[in-house]
Amino acid sequence: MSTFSIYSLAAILLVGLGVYGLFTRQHLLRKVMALNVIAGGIFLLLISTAYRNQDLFPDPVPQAMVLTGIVVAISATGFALALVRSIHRRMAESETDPSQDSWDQP
Amino acid sequence: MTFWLPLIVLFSSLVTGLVIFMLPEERSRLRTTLNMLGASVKVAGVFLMAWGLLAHDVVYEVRFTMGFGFDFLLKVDLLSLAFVSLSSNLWFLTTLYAVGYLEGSPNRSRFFGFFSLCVTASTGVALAGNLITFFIFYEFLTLVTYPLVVHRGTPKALEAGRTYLWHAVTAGAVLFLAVVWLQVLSGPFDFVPGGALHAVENLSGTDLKVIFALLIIGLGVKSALVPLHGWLPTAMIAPAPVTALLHAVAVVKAGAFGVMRVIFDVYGKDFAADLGLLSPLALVVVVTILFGSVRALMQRELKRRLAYSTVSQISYIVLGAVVLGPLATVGGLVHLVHQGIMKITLFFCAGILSEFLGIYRIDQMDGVGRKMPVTMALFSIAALGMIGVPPVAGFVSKWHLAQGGIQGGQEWVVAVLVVSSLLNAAYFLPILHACWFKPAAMDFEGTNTQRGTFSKWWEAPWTLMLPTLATALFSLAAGVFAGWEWSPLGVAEKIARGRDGGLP
Amino acid sequence: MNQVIWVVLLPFVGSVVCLLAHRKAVFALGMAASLGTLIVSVGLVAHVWEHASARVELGGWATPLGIALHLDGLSALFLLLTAVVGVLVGIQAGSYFAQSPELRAMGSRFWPLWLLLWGGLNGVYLCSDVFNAYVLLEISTLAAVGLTILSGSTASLVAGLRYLLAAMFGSFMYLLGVALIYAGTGQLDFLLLSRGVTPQVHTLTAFGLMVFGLLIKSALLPFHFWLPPAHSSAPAPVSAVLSALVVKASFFLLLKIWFVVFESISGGTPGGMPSQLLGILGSLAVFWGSFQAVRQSRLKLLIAYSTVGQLGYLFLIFPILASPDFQGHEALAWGGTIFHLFSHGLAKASLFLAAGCLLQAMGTDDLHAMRDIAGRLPVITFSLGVAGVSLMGLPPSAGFVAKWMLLRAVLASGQWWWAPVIVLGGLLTAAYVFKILAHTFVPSEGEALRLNSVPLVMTLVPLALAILCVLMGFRADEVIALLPAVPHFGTGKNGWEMP
Amino acid sequence: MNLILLFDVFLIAALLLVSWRLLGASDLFQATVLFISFGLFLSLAWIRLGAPDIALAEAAVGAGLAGVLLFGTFKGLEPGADRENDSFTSEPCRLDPISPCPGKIHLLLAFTCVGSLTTLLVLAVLDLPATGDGLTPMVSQFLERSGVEHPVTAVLLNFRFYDTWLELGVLVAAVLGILCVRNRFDLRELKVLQAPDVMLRRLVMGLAPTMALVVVYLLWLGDHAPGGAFQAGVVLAAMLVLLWFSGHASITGLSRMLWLFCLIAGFAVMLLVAVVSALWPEMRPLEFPEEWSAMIILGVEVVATLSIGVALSSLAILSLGAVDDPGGS
Repeated sequence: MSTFSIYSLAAILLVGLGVYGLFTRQHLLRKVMALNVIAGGIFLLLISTAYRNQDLFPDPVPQAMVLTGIVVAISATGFALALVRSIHRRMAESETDPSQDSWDQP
Repeated sequence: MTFWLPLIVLFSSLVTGLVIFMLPEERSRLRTTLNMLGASVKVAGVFLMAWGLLAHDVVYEVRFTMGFGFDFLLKVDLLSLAFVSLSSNLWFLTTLYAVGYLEGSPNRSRFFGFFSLCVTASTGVALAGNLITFFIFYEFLTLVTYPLVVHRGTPKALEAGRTYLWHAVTAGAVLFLAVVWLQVLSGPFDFVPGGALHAVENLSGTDLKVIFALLIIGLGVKSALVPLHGWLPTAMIAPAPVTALLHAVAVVKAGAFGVMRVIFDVYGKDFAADLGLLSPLALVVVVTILFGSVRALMQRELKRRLAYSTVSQISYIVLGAVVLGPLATVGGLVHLVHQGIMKITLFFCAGILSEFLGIYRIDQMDGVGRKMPVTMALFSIAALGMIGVPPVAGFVSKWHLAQGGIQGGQEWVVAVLVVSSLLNAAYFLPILHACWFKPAAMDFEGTNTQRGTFSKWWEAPWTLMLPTLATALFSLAAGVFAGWEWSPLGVAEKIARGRDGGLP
Repeated sequence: MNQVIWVVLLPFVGSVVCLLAHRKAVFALGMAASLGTLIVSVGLVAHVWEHASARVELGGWATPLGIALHLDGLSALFLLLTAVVGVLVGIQAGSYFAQSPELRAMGSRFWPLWLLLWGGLNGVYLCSDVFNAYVLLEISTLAAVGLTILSGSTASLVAGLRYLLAAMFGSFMYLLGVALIYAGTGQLDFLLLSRGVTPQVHTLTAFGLMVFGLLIKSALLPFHFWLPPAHSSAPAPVSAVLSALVVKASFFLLLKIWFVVFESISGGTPGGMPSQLLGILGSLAVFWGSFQAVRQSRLKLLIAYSTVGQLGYLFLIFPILASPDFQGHEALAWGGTIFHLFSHGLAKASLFLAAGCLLQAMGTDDLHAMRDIAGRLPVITFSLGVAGVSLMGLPPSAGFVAKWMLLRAVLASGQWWWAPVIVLGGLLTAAYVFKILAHTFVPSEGEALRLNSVPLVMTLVPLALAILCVLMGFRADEVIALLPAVPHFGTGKNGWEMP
Repeated sequence: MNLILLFDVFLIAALLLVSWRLLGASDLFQATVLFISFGLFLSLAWIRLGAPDIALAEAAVGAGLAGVLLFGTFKGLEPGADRENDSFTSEPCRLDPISPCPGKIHLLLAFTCVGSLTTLLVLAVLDLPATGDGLTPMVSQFLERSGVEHPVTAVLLNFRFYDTWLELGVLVAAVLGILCVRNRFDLRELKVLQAPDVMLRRLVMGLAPTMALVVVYLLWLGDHAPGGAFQAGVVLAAMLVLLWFSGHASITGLSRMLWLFCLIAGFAVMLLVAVVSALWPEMRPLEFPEEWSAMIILGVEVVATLSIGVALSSLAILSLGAVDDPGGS
């Protein structure tokens, strides 16, 4: 078992866990976490790929890809969490105030 | 000019229609002027084309390559000329009638806009030089007649519109499949008098049979072949000018015209007969003729009876195409024109009756001949023509059809015609008897106030009476002067000569 | 060919400027950027028309190391569609967002996000690098979600979150495919990959994952759940953009991935299962989307479901092109698909904008409230009708040309079983289009609904889109002429003849 | 060797266990804490795999910022929920409140799908070549001409400049999107949920200068060693969030224009580079002359650090800020 293969297998298992969590968990926070676990798995796969060859330095291209990916992932996560919070607040409001049925279009 | 004239004929109503859409509702005088101007330009253009084609053998052709395997082709031959002159002249008259009929009702800009587009579509159907161009206009016709059928917006009208649409759109889809399939098999081709397909090699008979069936289903809905006729009787809910248009000028005619194009100019009558395609179609046609007549007999509403009468009469045209004798071809072709002018007269009269006397049912018509002698006289001429009483036009068609049947050794045609004529008589004569000889069933004076009273001879505004008078006289003249070279019969003979080797 | 980059730069410049500019100037600046992008896009179409495809290596670094932009006929057509719809939607937005202070505030958010989205879309059309495509998809997705929730209503927030989660999952699946393919081949460029990919377990898996991710983003049937709420709850100009353009961008990438990057895999299995599967899912989408559209009683939701149905037709290209007896008919399949994409883009934008006008005039988009609309709002009804005709695929319209070519391609490929899909799909489409139109003819009972006024420009833009859709039906030659460079780009297999 | 293998196995087991628990734990608070430790274990993995650049970014973003965001959102959803509350299942927050909880069939279906997906992926990964250079030779060949010495920075800011630029665009798009969600146009006067305590204020005050130094150091480091705009930006973001959290002056004090300038500066400067290079006749788009590339990259990095810091901290502050929205104005 080379380092590459154990880490890449671990990466795949992380992806699998994340996808399973995404499909089965209902809570929105959990779904966002699951997506982040998937992302972590993919990044791990990329970095273990980069690690395969150590002649000069680890392949910098996957590393750059992961850095870009991390920023993209955190942007989307932040956005999603802001949405979750807003939706939660609106729904709580509409529960206490039945006249304001905000599920309908304005 | 050979390029522009067909386009002028086509665009005269298209431009009129589009301009009318933009007009505000209250500009009725301008709208009428525009309408009549467009109709006149179209009639004049058609006459010019007829003169050029008949006297100088000019070929009018407009061809655009559209870049996905076919050409957009407008081409004038005698058959298209016959149909286009019928539709342009009748459009002129129907427009006049509609102006009077709809006076003061809402949404007239929309109505006349679609009315013009409808005639544009039927002109396109007439001038189409290949199957795909035909299909384009045929579908366009469906789209622009829908708003006319639902014009009143009542639940009944919407229901009728839905029925019409389902029939027409489904048929369109079937036709589309057939057209594309044929194109894939044979490559692009134009209409050729006598048939285009027998010249194409490597076509399998089975494919051609299936395609023929699909084509006939697609076209049969509009031409109201049983059992695809269901939409026609319900569509009579539309205003009278629209029913006139549906039955005599545009929709039903486009279907029958399409069947003739397919049999004469795509397959060729002989080729189709060799493939054994005509006999099954003949069976359908006979059933339609008899079924339509029987159903007409059972109707109590005047317009519904007329509608079922159309179902039966239109099939005479198709009968002309499926009966082998060359004279039958002539009979079918001439009936294309004759049925149009006679049926439109009947609907015009029915419109006048309903609008001014409130008569919708046949049992209300007792004694109406004394109240509206002129209208009912015109109605009687057309009704007698439908039965086939000489010298009105209907006789000429039936005579030729019967002779064609004998010529082709298909004596059953005569029997069918006799039975059908008896049925025609059975549903028209009681009406004539009732309106002329029975005492008045209702107090007409009370109902007459609906739209004001008119003088003794003008029983309705002149815009309504004049078109009715004209079409009735045409139906009479077409029978009386049938022997003239340029009568409908004469033209039909010329058309048939190009398509049927059996004619002298 | 350095000007290629300008279709990406101009919208981005516009976005930055609009973000910083005063609220009153936003529309003028945004339109300036839009028009500039339109001009450059037309220029690029002309370039492809004259010189075939072009390639630019960004930063001067040759491709395995750097990123290249690739312009071919397919990209040029997508650029053109986006630019035309973009400019017209921009005009509409200018007048839509000028009506009240709240809408003006919304407009000042609309423009930066929309131009960012536009730049991202144009980038996708030009991209030639699998990872670059991921970043571009993300920028488009986040901007699109931002636009979806522009109105701030709860329904739109819920729809936006659903959209965001689905799109993120799709992106991650795509990225996983990218990771595998890079691990296997050490390449990221489309062209180099298309030469380097061989059918092995990891490349096949990568292919499957990338396609899977893109299918989620282009809302093919089982993955369509996010689309109708998102497209129906956004403001009208946004819905138009989302339905007409954004889903198409993922489809564009799917075409490139399928036919260019993995040509050796997708082309190596003639009539193979994956392409048939896509065809089946596409057909089911046609039926299911149209069926759902017929059942809706709210106009915008109906139009959104119609998008699900119409997108289904696009996926017929995969089984058709996989057919072994299809030599010489590729142009028909490509032409039909591209025409359908164009006609759907224009018609759907027109429908959504017209629906927006109706929503504003009536205060609701309930179909039953649309009494006597045909008489009182004739221009809007006319646009609805004409755009609907094109969706149905009836002549004279671009939609008809599309159906014609697709049906011919289907019959010519010997896979007749797709023909009923095209025909029946058209019938179902007719059912929902006429469901809309029939309601417009019903006369009002008693007191007529009071209609709010709609600015003239807002009624004319949908009309212009619908008319464009009809006019396009008359010119198919040019579009087909642009296409030959598509499927085998760079390998020199050019020059189809129309059969 | 065996020791390293042991470490690997331990690390992977920890990763899998943590992710399993964080998705499975019934307590959402626990899950949030586990999520932060998941990020930390991932950064350990990055260090182990020779990617210290990413370890830095991951520790700051994956564990730090994402953890703060999740924790803050969790607090926002359940203000009453605290450590003692073990059963956070009373009212699940879902998109579709009507749909029932997943039944057995749903779970089984999901398990089958995920199982086959994972199996396929395992096969694919086992099929991958055990060695492969990727683009390493190309990068080392052109490293000299890139203007920087550290290969990752060279890839990010020269070879794949386009990606990095677009990624800043993604950040901008996300911030604009959140502004829509919060119905805001800027961050002015955005309050913290709970009043900060005095200890924290003092602590942060003392920490801030150190963090600022770290930012500059990381930025400078990026030229030749692991570090650079990303890492520096992330630390800057952490500093800004902490300052805000403890009630000090932070980006919430900036005027709308100034804040927008900072937010968009990185994207705009790279856009400017793109525009200039596209206008320059002899140059490819996004190309810069070799002799200036070090300068340009440094300049871009400085501005990008600022933008990344401001954007990420805006994400956090907008997500965590008190809910009393002022409404659009």
